[in-house]
Amino acid sequence: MIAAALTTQDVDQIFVLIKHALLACVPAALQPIASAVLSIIPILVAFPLLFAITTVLERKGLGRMQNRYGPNRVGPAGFFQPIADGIKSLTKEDVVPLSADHAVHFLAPILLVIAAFLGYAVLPIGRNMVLVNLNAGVLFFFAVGSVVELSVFMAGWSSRSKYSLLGAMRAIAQMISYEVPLVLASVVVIMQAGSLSLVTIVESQSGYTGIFPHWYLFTPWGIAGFILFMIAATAESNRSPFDLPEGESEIIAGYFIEYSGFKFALFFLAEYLGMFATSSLAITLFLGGWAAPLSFLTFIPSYVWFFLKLLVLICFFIWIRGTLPRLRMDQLMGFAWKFILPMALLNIFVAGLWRFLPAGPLNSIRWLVCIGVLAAPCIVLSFSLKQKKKLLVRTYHFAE
Amino acid sequence: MTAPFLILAALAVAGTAAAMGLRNGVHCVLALTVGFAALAALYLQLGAQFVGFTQIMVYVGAVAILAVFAIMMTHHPGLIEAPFSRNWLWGAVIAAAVFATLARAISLGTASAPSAPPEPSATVNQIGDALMHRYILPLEIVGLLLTAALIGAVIIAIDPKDREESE
Amino acid sequence: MSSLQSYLLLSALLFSIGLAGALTRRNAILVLIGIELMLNAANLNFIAFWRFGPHPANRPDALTGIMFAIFSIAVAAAEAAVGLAIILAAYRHSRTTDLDRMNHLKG
Amino acid sequence: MIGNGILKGLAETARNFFGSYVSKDRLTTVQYPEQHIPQIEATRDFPFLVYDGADWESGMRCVACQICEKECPPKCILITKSTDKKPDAVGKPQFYPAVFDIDISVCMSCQICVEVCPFDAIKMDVQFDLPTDDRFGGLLLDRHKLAKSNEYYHQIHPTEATAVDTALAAERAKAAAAKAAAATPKPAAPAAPAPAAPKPASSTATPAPAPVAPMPVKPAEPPIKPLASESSKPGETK
Repeated sequence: MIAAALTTQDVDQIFVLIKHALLACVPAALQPIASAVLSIIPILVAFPLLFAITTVLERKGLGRMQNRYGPNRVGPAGFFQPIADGIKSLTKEDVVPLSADHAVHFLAPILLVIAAFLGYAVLPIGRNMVLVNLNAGVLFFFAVGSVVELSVFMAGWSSRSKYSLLGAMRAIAQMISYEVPLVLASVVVIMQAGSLSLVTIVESQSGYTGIFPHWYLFTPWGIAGFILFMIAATAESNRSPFDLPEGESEIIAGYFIEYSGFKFALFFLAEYLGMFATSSLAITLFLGGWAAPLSFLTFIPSYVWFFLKLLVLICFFIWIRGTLPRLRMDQLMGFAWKFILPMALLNIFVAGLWRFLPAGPLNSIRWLVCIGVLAAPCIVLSFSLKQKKKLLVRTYHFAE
Repeated sequence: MTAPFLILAALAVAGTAAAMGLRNGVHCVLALTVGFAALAALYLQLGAQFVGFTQIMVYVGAVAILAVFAIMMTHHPGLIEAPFSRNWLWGAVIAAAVFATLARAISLGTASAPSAPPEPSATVNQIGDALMHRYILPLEIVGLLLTAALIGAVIIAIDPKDREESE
Repeated sequence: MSSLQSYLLLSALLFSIGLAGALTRRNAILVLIGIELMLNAANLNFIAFWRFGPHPANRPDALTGIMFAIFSIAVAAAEAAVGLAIILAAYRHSRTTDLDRMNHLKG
Repeated sequence: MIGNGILKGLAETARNFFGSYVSKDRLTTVQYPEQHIPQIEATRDFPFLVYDGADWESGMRCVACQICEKECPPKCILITKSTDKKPDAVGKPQFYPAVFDIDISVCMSCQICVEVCPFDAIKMDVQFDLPTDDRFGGLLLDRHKLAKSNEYYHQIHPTEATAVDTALAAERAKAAAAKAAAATPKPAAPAAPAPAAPKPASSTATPAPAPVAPMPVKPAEPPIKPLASESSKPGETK
């Protein structure tokens, strides 16, 4: 009976309603604190849970791509593997190198995880489901992201190990290089929406023409910005093919090599949380946030759409990881500064052009102009950056 | 004088004092980031969101990292340096005198200030509008300055040997 | 003590700490950091005055305090970059960042 | 076209991913504890001692000559020569190993012991999953654990075992013929059939009455030397 009485709107807002109902039971003096706790706990539960699911999905998916089964021993089809991993990392000995800088070594993973969680404060997970609707939400997100670099440095430096220091150097160089295009790629959306608040950005994309939504992805600058953003996000979250900071074949695990047990697990958690956060930001900026992809699908709750989109992006990350080999350091830097950065700047120009070109009957011309302005330099750049060095046939003098 | 202000002020003072007092250069910078973060929180406390987040982004994300890299690149493992200058006492005396003067000036000069006027609004939209209209010239000049500083820093910091090789 | 005064006092304290560091430290990088700290103390002044100072609504210069802080942060960033580059170049020349030992110009 | 290679790679991995649910050929993993890859005949990992007949102690071919112990590069073999003699497969009194230990945590599976053994007494096994929770004693195999029957050898390395048996039988027949020619005519016990496992056993089991230890040249020397070379191993100090 109760289920029948619930309208789709109630289902959409069910978490908000539950929170309000719970808040009503708390004395008024404690309500601000209770409200904060009630908002934070779902994030602290949902995203680590997603991390657990992602690890098993990733390992199984990568396995299938490489013609093998993934983990398939623990539980049905191996889906309890993250529980086993969690128990293992919790019960493992916590080894701290003798020469390590103990205080910094201890603080680094904690700071990293805190920074990774802070980013979720401004992400709207569903309709009316955002922790704080900050006026400068996007700026907050990137400001918190820059703390990650510092904690990576702390981890790498305090371990007093050459591998961790090299890994930290690589990670910081890469993160700083790709933070610039990441911000520039999101600037186009800020220009169009006229706000730094992520809630406003989602609302500005929530309309529909016919059955199709008004996502920023469906504009020439939007699609270019999305691609640039995703490339930069892959590098920012140290995912393959930009996983040089932890390149196993060269520096074993990078900046967190001297960590073990639970602290090591914290690094992994923070890395995946960072990936989810940047993916969520991409969803919010370009893919309409929690909005349904087609107008007749709006009866499905908004948070479901958000997590579905997030899962799709995660699967895409896994797919990319299973496909592409790791880049070299100079290729990585060259790609950031010589290709991604100019294209992101050009994209800002195109977004301005789109704004001032007339819509209406000349819409197709507007599309053509924008695509032309984007595509021509893209092709020129990519051909001019192509390595022209011919590889010689390698001969072996002593093998014969 | 509210509790958040006191906590943040204590953090800022402790962080910066540690940054100026510790022996290990990297520890100094890490302590400094604590001070900068506390300052950013103070800006937020004052209602200047944009400046607070910019502070974190620029100082914690960029300046601290730069300083740390510079310290590591100029570090001599064998060299044990005294952290403070020979005539450190003079410096401390001068700083204390400056603080005394400033504190006296503040206590005399701003006694009549209103204790809590209504909070002025500074949304990102307003700041953007102001930057694009009233402050457009300073904005352009700062842009030019930053570009010049970027190129200049690269040219100064590049190793002369590398420069010869690339030419 | 009013709120403005407490912020200004904090700012003066930070400025003095930065000054003490800049005057007493031997490592050039830490001296530069002390100068950054003094700039930050000045920023705190701007923001405090913007918040507590008298400002009638809708005046065009209502945002001057914020603007000054933003530009000051940008200038400080540029200063840090160039300053650290100069220190690196000096280090490459004299193999030290100890300011007491960079005394080749002394007669 | 730029990005063509990336698209091709993505298509390949996608085909692998979805194909793995359709065709079993794409999943090449062997689920190890339950499934095993069929071993090729030349598989080898750790040595074992061959014995003829049913009883491992009396049928052991090893005569404690200690060549393998000396040749072993990582020095993982420890042999203590017996003080008495026992009749071997053909009834000739021989020394036997009172102690024959192989530390397989040290063994590097080089097969040199097999190459140098003049009696075809030590051969390579195929048993590779030897996990144990006792890291000191568990990987130190004594002569009882090492002893495997000739039938087992036939099972794991059929071709090689047949060749060895033929050679052994020929040698024994020759020795018997020489003996017969030299001494009084006496029917040779092993008439050399090719697989030649059960017959020598029956002939060796009976003439057990110990030929009252003649105690040859150097009695007390052997146990000391190997101990000196192997005393650093934790497994053997106890």
